[in-house]
This record gives sequence, C-alpha cells and structure tokens, in this order.
Amino acid sequence: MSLLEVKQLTKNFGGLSAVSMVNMELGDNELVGLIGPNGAGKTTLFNLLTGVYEPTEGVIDLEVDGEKTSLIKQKTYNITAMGLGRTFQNIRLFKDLTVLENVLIGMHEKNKVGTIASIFRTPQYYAAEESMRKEALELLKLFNLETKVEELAKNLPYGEQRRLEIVRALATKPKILFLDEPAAGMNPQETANLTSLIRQVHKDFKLTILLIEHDMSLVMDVCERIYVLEYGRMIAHGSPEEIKNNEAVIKAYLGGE
Amino acid sequence: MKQFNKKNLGWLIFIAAIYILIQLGTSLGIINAFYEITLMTILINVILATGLNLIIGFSGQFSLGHAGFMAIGAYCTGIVSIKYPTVLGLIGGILLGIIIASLVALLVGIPTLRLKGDYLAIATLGVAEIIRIVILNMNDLTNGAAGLSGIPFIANWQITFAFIVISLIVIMNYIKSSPGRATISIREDEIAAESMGINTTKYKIIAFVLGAASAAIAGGLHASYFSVIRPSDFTFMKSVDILIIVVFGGLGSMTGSVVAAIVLGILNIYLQPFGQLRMIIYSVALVAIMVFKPSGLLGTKEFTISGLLDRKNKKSSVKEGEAE
Amino acid sequence: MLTVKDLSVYYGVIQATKEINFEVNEGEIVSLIGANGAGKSTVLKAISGLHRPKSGEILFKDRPIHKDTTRKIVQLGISQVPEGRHVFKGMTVIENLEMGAFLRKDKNEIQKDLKMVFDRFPILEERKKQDTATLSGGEQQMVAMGRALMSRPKLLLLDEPSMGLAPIFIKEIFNIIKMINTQGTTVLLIEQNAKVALEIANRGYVLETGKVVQTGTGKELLASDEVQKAYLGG
Amino acid sequence: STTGSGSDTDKIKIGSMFEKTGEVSAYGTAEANAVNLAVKEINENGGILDKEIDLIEYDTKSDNTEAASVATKLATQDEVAVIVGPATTGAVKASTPAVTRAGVSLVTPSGTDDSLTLDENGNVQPNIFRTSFQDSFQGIALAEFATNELDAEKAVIIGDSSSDYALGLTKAFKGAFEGEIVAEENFTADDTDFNAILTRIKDLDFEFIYLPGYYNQAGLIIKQAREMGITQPILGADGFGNQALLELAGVDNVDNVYYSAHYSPNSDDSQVTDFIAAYKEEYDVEPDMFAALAYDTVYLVAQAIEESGEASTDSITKALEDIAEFDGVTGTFSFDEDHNPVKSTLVIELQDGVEVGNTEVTP
Amino acid sequence: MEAFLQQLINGLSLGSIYALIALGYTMVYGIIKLINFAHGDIYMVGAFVGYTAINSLHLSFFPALILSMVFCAVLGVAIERIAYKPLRNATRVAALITAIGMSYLLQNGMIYLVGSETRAFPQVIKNKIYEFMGLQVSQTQILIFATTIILMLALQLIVQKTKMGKAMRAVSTDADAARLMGINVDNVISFTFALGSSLAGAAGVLVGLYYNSIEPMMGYAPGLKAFIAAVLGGIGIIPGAMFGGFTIGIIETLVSGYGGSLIKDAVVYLILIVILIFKPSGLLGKNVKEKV
Ligand SMILES: Nc1ncnc2c1ncn2[C@@H]1O[C@H](COP(=O)(O)OP(=O)(O)OP(=O)(O)O)[C@@H](O)[C@H]1O
Ligand SMILES: Nc1ncnc2c1ncn2[C@@H]1O[C@H](COP(=O)(O)OP(=O)(O)OP(=O)(O)O)[C@@H](O)[C@H]1O
Ligand SMILES: [Mg+2]
Ligand SMILES: [Mg+2]
Repeated sequence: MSLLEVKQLTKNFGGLSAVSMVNMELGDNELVGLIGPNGAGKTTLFNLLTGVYEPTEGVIDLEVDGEKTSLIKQKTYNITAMGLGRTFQNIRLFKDLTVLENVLIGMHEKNKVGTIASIFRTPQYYAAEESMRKEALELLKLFNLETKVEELAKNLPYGEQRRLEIVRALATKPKILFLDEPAAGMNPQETANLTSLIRQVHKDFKLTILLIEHDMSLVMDVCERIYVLEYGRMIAHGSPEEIKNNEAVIKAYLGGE
Repeated sequence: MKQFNKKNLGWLIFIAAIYILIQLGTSLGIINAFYEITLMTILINVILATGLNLIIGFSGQFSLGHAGFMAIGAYCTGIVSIKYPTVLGLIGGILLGIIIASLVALLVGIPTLRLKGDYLAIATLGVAEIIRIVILNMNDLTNGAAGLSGIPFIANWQITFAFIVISLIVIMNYIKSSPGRATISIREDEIAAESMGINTTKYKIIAFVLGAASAAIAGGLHASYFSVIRPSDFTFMKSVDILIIVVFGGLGSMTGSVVAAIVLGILNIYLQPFGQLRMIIYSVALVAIMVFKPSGLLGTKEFTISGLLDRKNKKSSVKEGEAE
Repeated sequence: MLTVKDLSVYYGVIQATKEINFEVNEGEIVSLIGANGAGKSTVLKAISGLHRPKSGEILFKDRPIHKDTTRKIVQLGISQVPEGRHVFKGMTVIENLEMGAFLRKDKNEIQKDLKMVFDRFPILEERKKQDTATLSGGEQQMVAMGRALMSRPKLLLLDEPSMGLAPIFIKEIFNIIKMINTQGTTVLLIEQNAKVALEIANRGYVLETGKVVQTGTGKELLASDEVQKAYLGG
Repeated sequence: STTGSGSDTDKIKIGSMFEKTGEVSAYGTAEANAVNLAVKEINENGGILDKEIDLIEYDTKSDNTEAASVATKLATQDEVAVIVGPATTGAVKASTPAVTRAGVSLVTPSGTDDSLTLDENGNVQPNIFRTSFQDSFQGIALAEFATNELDAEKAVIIGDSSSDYALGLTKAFKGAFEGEIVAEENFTADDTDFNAILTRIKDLDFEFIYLPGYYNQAGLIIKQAREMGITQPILGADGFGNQALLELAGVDNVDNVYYSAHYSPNSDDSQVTDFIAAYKEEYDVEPDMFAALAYDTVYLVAQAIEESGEASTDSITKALEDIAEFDGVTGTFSFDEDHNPVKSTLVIELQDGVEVGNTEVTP
Repeated sequence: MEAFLQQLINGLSLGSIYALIALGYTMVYGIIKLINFAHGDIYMVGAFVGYTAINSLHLSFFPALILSMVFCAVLGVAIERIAYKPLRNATRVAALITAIGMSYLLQNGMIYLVGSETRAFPQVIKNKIYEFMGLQVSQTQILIFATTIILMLALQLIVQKTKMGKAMRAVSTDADAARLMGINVDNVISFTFALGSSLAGAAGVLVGLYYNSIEPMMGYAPGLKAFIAAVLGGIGIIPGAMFGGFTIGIIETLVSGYGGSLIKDAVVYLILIVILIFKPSGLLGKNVKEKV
C-alpha cells in the first residue's frame, strides 16, 4: 500500500466546493508537486490532510507502523505525531521566540518531557533538554542557521524564515513533508538555492515531500510527479513532461506562449 | 550542569538575602505593622499576578476570572482554619483550595478554552461570577454576603514568603521547560503550534489550572492574614486589579509581574493621603504609563541574576534556558 | 514626474534605505528590483506617505510631497497597489472599487471608470457582489489593481503584483500593466520576477541593502552580468 | 500604646476612615462629610480639653484590604487617639484586628451587623463601638410594628442578597415576625430594574412588603411597585433615611411607606434642625441618616475624651464604655455591655411623600 | 401565560437598555478592536449632562438629550485622541488597561465633582402606563425600545450604505490600505467614537429618565452587561449587539420572574457560556475558521 491515500476528498465552504472528489496517492520517499490556478484548492487540500479543516466527505488513510489509519476527524497534533509535517503559505513562525526555541518546540512531542518532571527538574528533564538541544543545533547547522540560534525569528530575513519553517517542520520527524509555496516572494536566484535545498532534504531525511508552488522552474525541476487542481478538481496527473504538454493544464494554468 | 547549579545558587542567595532583609526590617522596627500589611498585599499580589501572567502572558489565553479562583482558595482556607486554627489547618485549607480551584479550572477549562480572545474573556468572567454567586448562596458554609470573619491569623509574612518562593519556583520551572515552550507556542501561533504536534488544549489547560491553583494559594493567604472575607472582595474588579499588575509589569515577563506588584504596592502608600483624589491620580497614572510604555515595565524580558552579576555572559545564560 | 533625492527611511533603529536617488519620467514604466529586504517596499511606502522618511526629498511634478499626508498624495494623483493586495475583506468587489474613488465627487465619471475596470477585468464584473475575502489570490490582485485605477492615478505604484500568482495570471497582469501604461499612466513597478519586469520596463534600478547599485534601461539591465547572476538565477 | 497623640500635645488626633470612593461611596462620603462638619464645629467652639482636633482622613476605596491597611496606618503610624468610621460592616471587621492590637478604639456610625462588636466566641470586642442600631434590633422592632400597628399578617420580603445589612435585617425580621411570609424575593445592589420580581409578587395575597435595603434601591422599588399598581404598605429600615428616597420614588408614589429611624428629619428639636441647617449650609444637600449618625459619632467621641480628661487610647475606651446619656441628633443613648447603643427607634410613616406621623418602638 | 408575557415585556425593556449601550460598544469595537471599557462611564456622564441641562440650564427634554449627545461625542473623541490613539499599535490588552484607566478616571472624576450620592433625574416627561389585555407597558419603555431599534437600523444603514460607513469598514479591515484610498483614518476613528459616545449619551439620558436615578458609579454594571451583550451577539456586529442585549435582558427577567432572583446573574452567565460553547463567535457571528 502507498504511504498516504486520499479518496473522493471533498470540502465545501457554504456553497463553494473548494476541493471536490480528489484522489491522490503518495508513496515512500517521493517528491511530488501540486499545482493549479489561484483558488484551485491546493492550500485547502493541505489543510484537510493536516486536520486543520474537517473534510465534508472522503477518505484519508495514512500508513502508520504498517497499518492503515484514517486521518478523518483526527486532531492536527495527532496527525503531526503520526508523521505529517508542514509549512504555511504565509509564514507562521513563533515570531517572538528565538530560532532555537522554534525548533525545540517542534521537537517537544517526540521528546516527551513530562510537566511534573519539568517542574521538579528531575534528572530525566536535564537529560532530555540536553539531547533536544544537541539535536536542534545539528538540524540548524544543516540549514546554515547555526549562527542565528539566538535571533528572534521575526528578525530573520525572509528567505531564512522560510528555511527555518522547514527546519521546524523537520523537527517533528515527519514521514511526509508538505511545503506550501516555499519560493513565493523569492527572486530567481533565491529560488535556485531553495531548489537544491529541497533536493538535499529529500535525500538526507528520506522522506516524502508534497510541494505546492507557482514557480514552474522549481516544480518542473525537482518533482517526480505532479498533480494539477482546478476549481477543486484534479484535472491532471503525471510526470513534469506530461503536465507541461497537457492541453487542459496549459489552458487553465500555464498559459500559452 | 555546572552552569545550572551556579545559577540556582545565585537565586538561592538572592531569595535568602531578601528574606534576611525583611527579617532585619521587622526586628529593627523599620517594617512596622503598617508596612507589614503593605508587604503582605504585595506578596499576595505577586502570587496572583504571576499566576495570571502564566495564563495570559504565556499561554496567550485572555482570562478575566482570576478573582473566582482566589475566592475558592480564600473560602476553603477560611472555613478549614476556623475549624482547625493551626498552621496545619492553614496548610490543609490552602491545599483544599488548590484542589477545588484546580478541579473547577479543569472542568470549565475543557469546554471554554476553545473560545478565542474576548469570547474566552467573557466566559471566564462568567465563571468567576458564578463561583462568587455560589459562594454568596451557600449560607451555611460561607455565611453569604456577610462573609467570614474571625479567620485565625496564621499566615504571617514568613509563611507567605515560603509559599511565594514555592509557587514562583513551580511557575518559573514550568515556563522554562519543554512543556513551557509548548505553552508559549500557543500564544505565538495556535495553528502552527498544533502543526508541531502540540496538544494545544492540554497545555492551555495546564496553564489555566496552574494559574488557578496559585490564585487559590493567594486567596488562602489573604483570608488568613486579613481574617475577613466577603464575596464582594472577589468581584470582576479584583480580576481587573490583577490584570493591571500583569500588563503593567509586561505580559510574558514573570519578573515584570513581581516588579509591578511592588511598584503598585508602594505607589498605593504614597497615594493614600490623597483621599478622593487618589483614584483620580491613580487612573491618570495608569493611562499615562500605558501610553508611554504600552509593553509594560519589562516587556517580555526577564530580569535575571546572571544578567545582573555578569552581563558579559548574558547570551550564554539565556541559551541554557534554565530557571532564570 | 517623480524624483527621489537622498531618501533615508528608518524603522526604529534599522535603516531600510540609504540615501536613495532615482526618478520616473512621465509615461514610463520603471522597475525596481532587488533581493528580499533590499528596501523596495519601503521606498513605495515613503512615496505614498505611509511611512515618513528621516531625510531626503520626494518631488512629484517638482512639488515636494514627503511631508504631505497620504490623503493629499492620493489627491495629487499617486496611487499604490500594496504588497500582499490588502483588499478590504468583508466588503464586496464593487464596494472595494468604490473605495478607490473615495476622494472623487464626479459620480458619472466614477460610473464610467467602474465600467472601464470591468472591461479590463471581466471576471470582476461576474463577481461584483461577492465578498473579496472569498476571492482567490489572482482575483484579489485584480481587485487591488482596479481599485488603484479608480482614483485615476497619474502615477501608479505596483508592489509585487505577481506574487503568489499562477503563471497564466502573471502573463495577464503584465499585459494589463502595459495596457494601462499605453493609455497614459506612468508606472513604478517592483517585482521579484525580474526578467518580466525588466522586459516591459523602459528603465530599471537595482537595489541592494537599501542602496541603488545599478541603473539602466530594461534591456541593459537584462543583459548585465551582475543582474543575471544575482536576480535571474544564472 | 497608652498615649495616643503623645508627641503633639496641643492637638488631639482623631482618625477618620470612610468609603469615599468605590461601590458604597455614597454612604461613606456622607459620613465623612458629617465628620468633617462636626470636627469643624468643635474646633470653632474651642476644641476638646482646650485642644484642637487634628482630623486625619483616609479613603478605604470600599475595599476591605484597604480598610485594614488604613486602620493600621491610623493606629500605629499616625497614632490617633480614636477612630471614627468606616461605614460598612465588612470594613469594620477588616479593621478590627489592627485596632485591637494597637488598643485604639473605633466607633462606626453605621456598621449594623450583630456580630460586629463581638468575637467568634461571643465576647465583646474591646475596641469596637457603634452608634447605629444593630440589625436584630431593627428587624425585631419592624416585625412588632407590622403586627401591632399595621395589623398585618402576610408579608412579602424583598431583600438585597448582596448586602449583609439587608440579610441581617431579613434574618431578624423572619425570626420575630409571627405572621406568614408569602414570598421572598432578592435583588443585588447593582440592579435598577425590579419589574421582574414585582410582577411576580403583584398578584399574590399579601398585606405589606418588608424591604430591608438602602434608599437608592428602595426608592426605585417603591416607584416601580406603585407604577405597577402594588399599593400595599412598604416597610423599611434606617437605610431609607435619605431625602433621595422621595425624589427617586417620585413624591406621589411614596404612599403607605414606613421606616424605622433614629430621628425624624421633621423634628423641631433644635439639635436636629441646627444639624440639618449646618450640613445644608456646608454641603448644599440634605443630610441623611448616615450623616446624622456620623455627626453624632464625633460628638460622642468628643464627650468621651472630655469625660476621660485625657486623650489616651485606653482612657477613651473606658470612657466610651461608661458614657452616660449621650444626647445627639439621633437620640439619647449609652452603650450596653456589647458596645451597642441603647435607644429606641421611631417608625416614620410617609403618605404622599410627607411624614404624617411616627411611632416609637422599643422591642 | 399572562405573567409570562408581562415578564417578556419586562425583559425586552431591560434588554433594550443593555442593547442601547451595547450598540456604541460594538461600534467602537468593530473598527479598532478595542474594548472601550469607558463606554459605560460615558453613558454615566451623559446622564449627568442631561440632569444638569434640565435642572440648571432649564432645557426641556429633547434639547437636553441633544446637548448630552454632543457633549459625550466630544468627550469620546477627546478620550480617543489622548488615551487610545497612542496605543493603536500596542497589544490589545494594553489598550484595554488604558480604557479601564479612563473608566476609573471618569467615575472618580465625577465623584470628585458632584459627590457620589444618588440623585433623582428630573421627570420632564410624565410616564404614562398603558394597559391592554392585563399587560402593562410604560411610555418610557416603549420610547427606549423604539429608540434602540431605530438607532440599530440607522447605524446599520450608516455603516453599510454611506461613504463614511464604508470608510469605517475599510479602516477596520486594513488601516494602511484605507490610507492609500485617501481616507483620513484618524478622522474616521474619531467619527466612530463620536457616534458611539453620543449613543451612550442618549442612553444615559433615556435611562436616567426611565429609572429616575443617577450616580457616578451607575455606568459600571450596565456597561459590563452591555459589553457581555455585545460579545454574546458577536462583537463588532451591530444587530448582534441588539440581540445580545435583548437575550440577556430576557433571560435575566425570566429567571427572576420564575423565582430565581438569588441566582439570576449566575444563570445568565451559565447560559451565556453554554451559548458561546455552541456558537463560539456569538449569536450572529460567522464562525469563520482562520484561513491558513
Ligand atoms: N476558510 C475558508 N472559508 C471560505 N472559503 C475558503 C476558506 N478557505 C479557502 N476558501 C476558498 O476556497 C478556495 C480555495 O482556496 P485555497 O486557499 O485552497 O486556494 P489555493 O489553491 O491554495 O490558491 P493560491 O494558489 O492562491 O494559494 C478559494 O476560493 C478560497 O476563497
Ligand atoms: N515595519 C517594519 N519594522 C521594522 N523593520 C522593517 C519593517 N518593514 C520592513 N522592515 C525592514 O526594512 C528592510 C527593508 O524592507 P522592505 O519591506 O522595504 O524590503 P523589500 O525590498 O520590499 O523586500 P521584499 O522583497 O521581501 O518585499 C528589511 O530589512 C525589513 O526587515
Ligand atoms: Mg494556497
Ligand atoms: Mg517588499
């Protein structure tokens, strides 16, 4: 079975059907793109998968410890614990906390330090803090953020904020990482740097990545497969080459040359 | 590890020094009965404000009902210690207060902490008023509107000081730990916090319960020291008074709350001779302070011993994130 | 038409622009390009009077405007499409467009311009009674553009109009910018998408950490090695 | 501390602490004003023991913690000889530990709760005195009045559940009243709209309304009841004693209203008329029952100091206990062993807003 | 049944007072998201201005009402300029504290000026009582009820249809973008305060007339209830303030009317909390989940 299976997924807002009857599958260690016009329902799909919105109908199954587990009606934090990590279209860092704290918060659930242990400062508490700190610093180093650990997140330049968001998502130890327009607001040079970073994460962490992006240079470059949404429906699916030449996609999204 | 101990030692010395200073003051008669009342008011306000700050400043939940939990603590302590007028009776009463306040906080927290902003504020205000009205109507136990009087005076400043140290250590240790960071992340961005796998409801409730428990302690000490309590001591205006201390000190700064409680306590002494004009001066001061320093005295910063002792090492000490 | 002289803007202690100089002539499209945080948006905020410069001058038709209120500046004919659209959510498309004509009293002309905007963005006419909060990003961008046009600006300031838009919309937006320009509106354009921006621009300026480091015609800049390396990814 | 105002021998320090701001500032301010007036008069007439009174005043903010704080300040820091105030029971109780420890006596003009002057074991609090009736006294007197004078057997009680004053009066009344209590309704001090409870009792079979409460709510209740067509007699306590009762209720509505009082404002006793004139002159409003009690309290304290011959705290306490036949605006009285005044009450009858008679009741 | 209907009338009349005050509350909240705690005290000032106008200036009712509204409008704008404007970019709690400070200032300033005793409001309009089918309703009750409805409709019209109203809505969603339209944001906010405060002034005079009782602390309790009403209705929503006010008034009255006068407020709060649990953004609030 594939890692994540989505069937007939639908989300209505009042009369508007933001996502309708969407089917999708993600396998192990894949790098998949999700594109579509503005308002097609891409972000909404992410929100459904991560439990931020509750689907109107449909099936979302994730493989957890070899078993098929439904994500419907699960709380976001449970879903995260099961291995789905994400970034946000509009950056949502913990702005007034330091870079390090942002990452440590991502690690919190996986390094259960009990409230009681923390209040009474048991030896376990010290040990856990030590190891979390070490791990966080290593992660930050990997993303060239090691010199910024004590900076407040809000004071980082935009590009570094995007990177920190990815680090923070990785700190939750996800099996699947959802990236929502990581290159938005970046110039082509910055986008190129980001492209190689995504490749590296994909390789080093051996995880599956689902990527929303309007920058075709990035999508076509890194994605193995691409899904295309329009008006909430999946209108196409295939390799970058197939998508580039798909009439419907060109008409709805890419535009003719 | 060495770093931690050094810092803990610093705080220990600091606390001991303050204790000795107060002790010296009372022995030499510098702190007379009147200053002692002021001191007690300040100490009790410190507990109240730090507890509320945990809820509002750290978990980011807007509670306007702190006085309700204080009332629970005050009445439990009053009732128990009238029956058993001993130190054990006092501690038993306070413990009972903590337990009941925590249970009530848990019970109301689970449904209401889903609410946001002003809606939560109104709900918590309502909870506090319900607590007060229940107390008002439990005549046999609470003596209704007339309240309890003749509560034995047991909570001297030494006992109060001990309670303050304990509750501050608990709260500080909590916020400077992984669960504490999880709590703060809710204030920063609830949706992002959930996406980090944090059970936001759980940590909101922990903060709410801890805050309620500390309010119960403060209420118990208040009852025991002042020996009279009435339901009308714990109205919405009391919650507002505590809120003022918290905001004045800086939302998200525990040491700020401590400093603000002290400053406002001392301000009150100086304003007392002004009679009716006092409240006018106080309100003008309140507006002026907020206009000129909207983030409060300390903002979200904490005053630290290490920062005071050697400013050079400040960076590394913050890094350790230990009980500052 | 617009002259910016030695402009320095601060946010608290952070200096966002450092004695910037540039100008925009009547009828031109001028592009400002530069990395994130270079100070591009800050320049536009200073021109519109949203953020006061600490020193320097901004002249519009030889008249200093850096001490004027935003209201005055809008009255003089400068209109801005801010970064991130900033449509009025909770108001309908048509109400948003009417807000653009807030300072105008000529009811008939306003109706004409409304029609003009709908001609340019037909989709908006279909959505005219819809709450802008529920529009897609591209549609919101059109509302923001249409709203700015409703004030009949002489100078239109555009801050990253293509951000977050699907490729097909990007093309459309740039076509519209060209069209507006040929119909007589001067345009100052900020874009991350430097290639397209420089293609349609008469002239361009490159900003780096608050300073102008390079200038030239659009074609010159496109051909420049530095620009190629820093902004065009190769 | 036996020499209260030891250091400054040509002045006698008296403390005044009242609720001048906050919830119950209406009563506190009236009392504080009357205290000032009395002190001014005494000083103009040569003071006490040929010494001028130095009045040290504080506001308790209607807050008990603050009351404890200023009582301590007066007793230990300012070292006053005696304290007048505060107005409410709670504030007096909060001040009790401090003044008792310092041995400074405190006379409250209007703290009415029975337990005020007693400790938990029923022993008298050595330093607490009051000039007003205690709740049980009035409650019983009114119950008797209802039975004997109104010939009424069916009562409806409308009480202020947020005030200990009203609760005390209700409790005493219920204990003493032999007739039937048809209904008992409650309101809180914040309320201004009483239509709900009045509608509820309107069609019940009852002969009078017992309304323990202060004039500011009582006035509104009388108005709303009469407008609604409830015509039965309304019986209240000394909290009615303010001109505002008539104005709030509307003069026409104040019909069949009875209340127990310390004195009749229409009395032609010169002490009463002089006091009313002086107060009006000074503050431009009619004095109320609270003002009268506070005014008397100062003269009472002055008499005690005069009689003790010195301004030491202990001798003043002793003199207060022994005071014989103090003659003031609110009657002639001395203290019983529980520090409560021994005096009778007048039940005043109002018809069409005019006092038409009064009956002396001594339960 | 008759008793129930009578209580309903009582509840509506009490509720319309809460609603009247809540309208101004919600209006100000709607635009700058500030809980203007001093609103209840402006209402109190309004009552005193009306009192003075009638007693000392010997004006008749309507001129006194207008004078009070104008005075309160000016007062509201002054408070906004002095105490709230500097805090536009501060946290909302900081602004709330300032508002509480202003509330204290108005209360205690008034106590200082006129004393804290309760006064009777001059009864310039004779209160007639109408009876039909055994139900009673007074002229002032009708007056207040009608005023509330009319003002609610008028406000709704102003906010939805007029240019100023649109400017207000624009400022409330995005102040900087509103500036770019040439809107003078400060003036719009001042206008909102003027409008909201003049409503409070009108309420002060009307309620003063109705209950015949005014004092410096009179704004506290109804101010708090009105705030609760505004939140219950969905804060920032004009018809919501009205429905919230009616709801609270009716619940309060029915609870008292059916023997619960001791626990009236507790029941009100309990119902309030239950309503909020099921409708977390108030009666008329749209339950929009934040778009992420
Ligand atoms: N909470 C919501 N309430 C109402 N409508 C919503 C909500 N969230 C999304 N929508 C609507 O659903 C549709 C899909 O929105 P979504 O954000 O998923 O688009 P998208 O594909 O991510 O577009 P973009 O590329 O512009 O980010 C849009 O029309 C949007 O207005
Ligand atoms: N409100 C603000 N407060 C403090 N600093 C700010 C503020 N706005 C911008 N800055 C800082 O000013 C500098 C210039 O920002 P500006 O927004 O003008 O950059 P930009 O070139 O428009 O970048 P982008 O491509 O991300 O839009 C940056 O360092 C930024 O962090
Ligand atoms: Mg999206
Ligand atoms: Mg920018």
